[in-house]
Amino acid sequence: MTPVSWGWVVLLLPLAGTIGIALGWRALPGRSAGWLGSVTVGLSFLAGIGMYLTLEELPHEERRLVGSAFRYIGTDTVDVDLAILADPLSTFMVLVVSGVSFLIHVYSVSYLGSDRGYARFFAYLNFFVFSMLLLVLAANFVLLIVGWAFVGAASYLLISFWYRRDTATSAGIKAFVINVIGDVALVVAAFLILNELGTLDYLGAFEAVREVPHDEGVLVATCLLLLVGAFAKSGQIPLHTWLPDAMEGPTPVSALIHAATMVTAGVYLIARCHPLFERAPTAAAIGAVIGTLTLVFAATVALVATDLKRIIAYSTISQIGYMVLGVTAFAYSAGLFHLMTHAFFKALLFMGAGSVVSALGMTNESIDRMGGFRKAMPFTFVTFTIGAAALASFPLLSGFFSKDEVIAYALHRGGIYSVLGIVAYAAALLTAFYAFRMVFRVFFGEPVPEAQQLAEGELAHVGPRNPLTGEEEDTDVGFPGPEHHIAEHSWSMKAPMAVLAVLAVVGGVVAIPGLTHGVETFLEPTFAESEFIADKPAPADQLKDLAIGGVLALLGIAAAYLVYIRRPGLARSARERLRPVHSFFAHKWYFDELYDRAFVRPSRGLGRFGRTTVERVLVQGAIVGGATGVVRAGTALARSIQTGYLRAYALLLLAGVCALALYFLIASG
Amino acid sequence: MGIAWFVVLSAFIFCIGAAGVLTRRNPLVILLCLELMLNAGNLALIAFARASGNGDGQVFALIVMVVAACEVVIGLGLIVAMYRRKLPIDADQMSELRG
Amino acid sequence: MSLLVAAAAPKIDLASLSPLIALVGGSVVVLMASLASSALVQRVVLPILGALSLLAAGGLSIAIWEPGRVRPVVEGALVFDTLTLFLTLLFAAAGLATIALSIRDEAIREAGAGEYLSLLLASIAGMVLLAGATNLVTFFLGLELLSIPLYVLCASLVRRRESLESGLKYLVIGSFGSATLLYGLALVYGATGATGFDSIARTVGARAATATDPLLLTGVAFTVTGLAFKASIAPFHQWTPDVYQGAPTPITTFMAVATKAAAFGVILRFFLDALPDAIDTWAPALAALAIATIVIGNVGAIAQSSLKRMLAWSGVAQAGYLLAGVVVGTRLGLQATVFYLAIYLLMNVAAFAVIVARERFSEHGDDLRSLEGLGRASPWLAASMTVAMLALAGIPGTAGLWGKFYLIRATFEGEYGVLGVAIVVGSIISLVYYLRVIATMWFDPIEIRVPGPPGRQVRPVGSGSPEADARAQPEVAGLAILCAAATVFFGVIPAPLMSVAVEVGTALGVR
Amino acid sequence: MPVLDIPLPAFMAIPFVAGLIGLAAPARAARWLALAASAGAFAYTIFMIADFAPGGEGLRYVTDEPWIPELGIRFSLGVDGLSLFLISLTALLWLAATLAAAFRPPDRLFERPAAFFFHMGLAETAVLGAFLAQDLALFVAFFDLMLVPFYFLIGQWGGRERVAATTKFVIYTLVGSLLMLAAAVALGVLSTPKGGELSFALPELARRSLPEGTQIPIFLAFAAAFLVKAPAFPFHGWLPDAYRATPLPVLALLSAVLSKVGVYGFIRVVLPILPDASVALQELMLVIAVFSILYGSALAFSTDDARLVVGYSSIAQLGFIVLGIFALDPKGAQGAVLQMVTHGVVAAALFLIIGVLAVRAGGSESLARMGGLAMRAPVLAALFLIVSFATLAMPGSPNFVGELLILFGTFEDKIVYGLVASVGIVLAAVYMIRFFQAAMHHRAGPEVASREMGRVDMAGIAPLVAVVVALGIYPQLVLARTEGDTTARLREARQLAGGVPDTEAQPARGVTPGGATVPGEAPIRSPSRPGGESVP
Repeated sequence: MTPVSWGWVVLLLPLAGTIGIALGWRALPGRSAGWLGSVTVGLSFLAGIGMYLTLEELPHEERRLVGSAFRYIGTDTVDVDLAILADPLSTFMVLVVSGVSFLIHVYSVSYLGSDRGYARFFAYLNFFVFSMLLLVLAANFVLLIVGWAFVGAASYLLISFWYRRDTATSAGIKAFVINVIGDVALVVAAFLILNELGTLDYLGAFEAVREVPHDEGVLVATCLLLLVGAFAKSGQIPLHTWLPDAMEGPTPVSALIHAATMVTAGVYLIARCHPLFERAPTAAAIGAVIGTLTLVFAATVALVATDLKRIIAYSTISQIGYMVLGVTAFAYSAGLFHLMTHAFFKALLFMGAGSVVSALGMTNESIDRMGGFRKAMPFTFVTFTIGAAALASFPLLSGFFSKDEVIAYALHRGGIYSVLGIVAYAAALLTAFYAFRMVFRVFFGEPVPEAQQLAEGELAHVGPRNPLTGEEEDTDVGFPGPEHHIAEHSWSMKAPMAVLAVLAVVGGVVAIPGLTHGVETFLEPTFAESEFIADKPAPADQLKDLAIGGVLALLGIAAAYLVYIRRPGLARSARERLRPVHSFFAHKWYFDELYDRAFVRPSRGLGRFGRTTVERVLVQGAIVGGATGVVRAGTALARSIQTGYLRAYALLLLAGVCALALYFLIASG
Repeated sequence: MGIAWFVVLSAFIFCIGAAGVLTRRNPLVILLCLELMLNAGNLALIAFARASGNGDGQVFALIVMVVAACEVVIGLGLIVAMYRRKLPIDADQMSELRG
Repeated sequence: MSLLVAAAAPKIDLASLSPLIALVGGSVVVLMASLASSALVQRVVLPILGALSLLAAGGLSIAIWEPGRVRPVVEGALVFDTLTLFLTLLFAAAGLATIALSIRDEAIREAGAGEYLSLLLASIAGMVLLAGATNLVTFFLGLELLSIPLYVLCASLVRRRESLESGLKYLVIGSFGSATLLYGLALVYGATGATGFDSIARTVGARAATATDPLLLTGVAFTVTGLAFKASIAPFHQWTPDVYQGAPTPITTFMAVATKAAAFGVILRFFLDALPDAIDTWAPALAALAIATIVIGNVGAIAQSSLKRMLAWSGVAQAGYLLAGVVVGTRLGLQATVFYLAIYLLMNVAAFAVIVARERFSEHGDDLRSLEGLGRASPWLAASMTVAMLALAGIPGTAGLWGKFYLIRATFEGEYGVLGVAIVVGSIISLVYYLRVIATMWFDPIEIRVPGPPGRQVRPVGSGSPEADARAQPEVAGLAILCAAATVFFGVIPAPLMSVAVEVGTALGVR
Repeated sequence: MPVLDIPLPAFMAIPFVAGLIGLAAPARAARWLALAASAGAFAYTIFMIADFAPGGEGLRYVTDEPWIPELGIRFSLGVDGLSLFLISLTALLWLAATLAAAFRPPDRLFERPAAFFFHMGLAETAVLGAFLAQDLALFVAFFDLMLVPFYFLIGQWGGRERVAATTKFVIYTLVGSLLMLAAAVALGVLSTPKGGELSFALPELARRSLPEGTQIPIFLAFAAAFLVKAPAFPFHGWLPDAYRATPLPVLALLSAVLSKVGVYGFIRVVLPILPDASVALQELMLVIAVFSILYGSALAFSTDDARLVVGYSSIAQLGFIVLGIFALDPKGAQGAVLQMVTHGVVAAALFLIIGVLAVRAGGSESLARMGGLAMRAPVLAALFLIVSFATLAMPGSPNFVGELLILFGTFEDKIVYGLVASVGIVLAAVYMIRFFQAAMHHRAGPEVASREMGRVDMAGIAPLVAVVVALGIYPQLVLARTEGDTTARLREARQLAGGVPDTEAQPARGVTPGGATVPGEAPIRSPSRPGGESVP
């Protein structure tokens, strides 16, 4: 089988899973829906490996194959096939996506075990995997947009999975709308590409773009639009506001969609379109700046946020900032490498968080209510800490290599990039700090009652509440019932976490500067014609940068230890002293408030204005009312002269005669 | 003497008749005034017949007289019917139908 | 001397005169027969006699139908060309319909069948005379012969005040109009020295001075008034609603369709035969009148609760449409006008037949409310009324559309497109009141904003229930359905009627 | 040659005749007759599609008889790529609506079922006639005729205020239509060359030329008729009342099909016959379109009445279609045609769904009183979800393909309008998701009793959803067949507008009826392409 045919298999398996679950949900007993979903995804991961192997057999320059099913849209100058592209990049993404998805499926099998919406959940989740694979396998921009929108839809459905929570539905609509903004940007970009390069197929467009001069206006605009799309999906400033709210969804969803896979689609897009960006370095630079801005911003917010899942969400935003910096610094392999390692440790972190939150009976996600779970949940503690360490780029863990490679490349590119690299270092310090802030606040310190009970072996039994509004949940729509699902009690949660933990530790070995170049060499065919493929920092510099990164990480961790273990009072006093800064961070830099004032209220107002004023005054008043008014007046007049008096009639008749006679005499001069 | 005088006279008669119809309320008088108007027409016809030298106008006038007579008869008949029904013999009272 | 000239016996073509003879003869015969006072004669024989004479007139006019050729019947006085004959057919049809509607009517009982019918026939004879008149004298004679019997017929419900009032009003205003007309004719005669249309035309055409002679123009103005009055064209329309409402409904029907046809017959002939060369003078004036009529008629009809009154107003509006066909002064306009006259007859007879059927037992009389729930009670009547209303509004599927289509086309080809637009705007306004009728019949009881007259006591013709009533007067229901069916038929297949209209178009010497 | 060849007049008359027979037949039989007739009509349209080779062009099944020679009107019907799918859309939706109406629980709808189905049949015949007509006078006649049955359907079987609503609806729309009548006559008369025969045949009219000064007023009259019917802002005054009063099965047709006849008229009549005016007034039409999009969307997400959400949203959707048409670009026009079909399907589906929702929400159609309906009705929720996504033009849905092409077409020359219009896509996402959530999600409304949809509702809605999905996977099914005739309609206008002549934009495409070579999807460079129209 060719890589392409493997690709079709990869694509269709999860779809089959979705349809199977959607149609057979009544028939599927117990947890079989979950297993069906997991198996299909697992198989598609294996197919992905098949894709990888068959691709490896081919000579370098032949490693980009297009497989087309049939013509999708063909009219006038538009000519788009339903086609997939099998090349190292897509294969890489396929492996990451399907692999992580499989693990999270397995995790969910028991994590949502008692949820009323069990089958629905897995139908959605499989649909998501299908969409994500479509996104990464698409061979042209239209299909990319389709996958792009599908993952948005899936994420919407999963965010508002517990749809009786108003918080969940509003989070869902927010995510959906911002994603649609991204879609629209992509549509416009697609048009510009069609107009400029004459085709919507990747390969054709990338061929054609070679003739376009550097920083040609339209091309820059195109790339900026692509960036808008990417940022909407990847939660970069200014389109990031939906991502923290997206934590309303069940924790596996946060792990899969809003950490490991979907949100990194933007990074994939930029990497995929690198020929365009290399032709429009200005756009790339703007992207890099925004990425860096985002990673700092998110880190600062994560410092002060108290909701466990939201802290992780902000760390995701921040980490994606690193990846964006990487790919816009034309360090594709570095960015994608970080994408991979991030997928491992971030999924892991969320799984752990899910376990902890579940232990609290879903009533609360605030780290203020947590503490001392170390003894009660040893496994969760260990895995979570590994994840945090990797996030903090603790030396020799996966995150350590990937993140610092990104920064190394940025510094190497020089110019503005070196500035950005230094900023990124600063943020790395914060990252290490907030990562371990989580660990210390959740697992150390005085055990909370739930933790004690758990240590004594039984679970707290609290009716589930909405952690935001605190209102009682009605569990019959589907909601983890009274019984809780924590890693310690269920192997199907343990196993994936273990696997991810291992990967988070050793994930880095595939690309140790100067030693291994796994990612780079594998991806090389995709980026072969890149101008920057050869231009990479010397291993020596890389090692130097690695050292700096490691030191910073250790400093951050030490600081967190100091603040939260040694001198617990310190945090509070610091907060007191820096009140304005703190509240600025705590309000997430007031983005939500700004958007509410700038867009949400105006559009509502517009609608109200239209419904009340315009409709009443113009449409019904002026147009309808005006006409009828005239007619009514005419009627009144005609009837008022109809007095019923003979003499009046005779008079009018006479008047008519005179008028006519007069007219005739005048008309004929 | 010129034809103009006849025409002017007929015009006067016509106007008198018209004025009568417009001002009087008694149907009988109104009928009289209508007769005046018709006869104004007759006068004009005969005058013009004289002027143009063919008899058509005179024939016309004769026919008109017959017609006028018929109209008056009908009118009187109606008035009698109204009288029988004790309806007011007043044009302005006959204004049930309006609007 | 001059008298002798006038007395010299003209050549008379009796064969062609036969329709007229049939009518006059019929009128006399009916009057004579009515001396026999047996119920059978009064109830059955007389109507049959009347119908026979009408059928005879119609049959004869078909027999002598001959496109293209203009046959002078009475030299210089009367011509029976296709226009006359076609209108004769319309009059006969209208007469038959009127008789059918009258058989069971109070009016015919009040007035006595003999008088009633012979007056009707006499009036029709007058119409034929008017339609065929090619001479000012015949013109005036026909007009009066048409009107005078109608004055009586309007008042034939002697017991009812409205009937008398309408009779008197019609008489007074009518005579006023005739007097004006007469004076106008006198002036025209004075200006041209001739009474024959052809010689008038020759004089006007020959001496350009005549075309602008104040005497002639004043005369024309007065004549127009007289004609406009008969055709109920604004601002000479005011008698129409009152008279239509007060007169017995069969007579209203007759006036609505026949009088209008006759008036337009003579209008066409007078303007296109006698004054073709003054067209630049009179056409704009008539155009203005047409627009005024369309507007006034339509706005007047809105918010009328009496159906007869509403149809009277709508009749005014329709007169405006028809006038548009005259204004353009082309053959096409002539064709369009006569075509519209024909379908106008169908539409109105259908509508009035339904009104007759209802007012005979509904305590609301001819008020709109008398139609409430008709769709449920007797769907056939309701359907006929619906078709009539839609046709009057010019909705596709009915002949009304093609009538308007034809007229609009004529206006655009005659460079009077503004009239075409006016017609359309008028139809838009007219929807308001036509649809109200339909809604009342089909859509379950809705409140009608306009308060109607107080309910009157009537003796149901049938057992009182609508179906029974419809059954009890089959000729009325049948007539309604027949006309509605014809309207729809010509709506789907208008070609036959149009080809006839085209033949009629050959009548006058228009370009 | 078609598989089975029914002359078009007969095909067109099927529903009407069935209705007539139904009037005579006993009340029970009426609905079965109506169902059979609409099913038959739909089946035949399937044959037509099957018979129409992709990339095909030109009229099929032509009927062309002299009808009213005195007025130069011919009874000429025909099907081409442009009308093909609109016809089958009509037939399909009438089938669905008849189904939905026929098995409704016995309420006031079934006081006079025979009459109801008679009017439905008459309406279908009129709409089909309008789509098939190849003679302007005939088109106008059918265009106005279709109002009559709807007048009765709303007035007799409608909800509150129905009489006022239906009167307003008919008068409002006839204001446009009758002006169009005058304009049509004027067009025929004025375009007749000296001594030439008066003719209303569309191809003939397209051949004859008019000075631009004359074209513009005529264009405005036509535009008025079509925009009122659509409706577009600010001509939608009739919409709120009419939508509230109309019985849902009828409303589905009113919103899904009648609106399309108007915009169809733009492509069929206005562009080819009045090219100069179309170019001269292009900007005006684009402005109206963009306003409709924004305004309709704004209203749609601020109203509480489920019907009006869909109603206002269709103002926006129709705005997109007008935008695509008056972009005067093949892509735009193609997108518009596709959008007509797809919006028709989803709008109808939405109204049928609203019916289902209302039954479960205690008869209320106010969003405030719905909510939580998804709970025990997963199938309903799924279908509703798919339809909502399609309505907001989610990529992967046929509506997306339509709007994509419309936007591409607009960007070509009028990028500003395109950009403003694309805001409408975002707004669409807002109001549709809001609608879906308000109905299906959140806590249950006061009288909400969530239960799965019944077999009949299923039979009405599921096929429509299936069509949406199928077209989403394979939109080319439509595009390949509409392309030839659509682009031909706007060729002249494009050349006037200075656009590239289509001959250059289009590789020449030979048409072989057998479809031996399928030009619609000519093979393009790619290794693994199964030929023909196979869908995996």
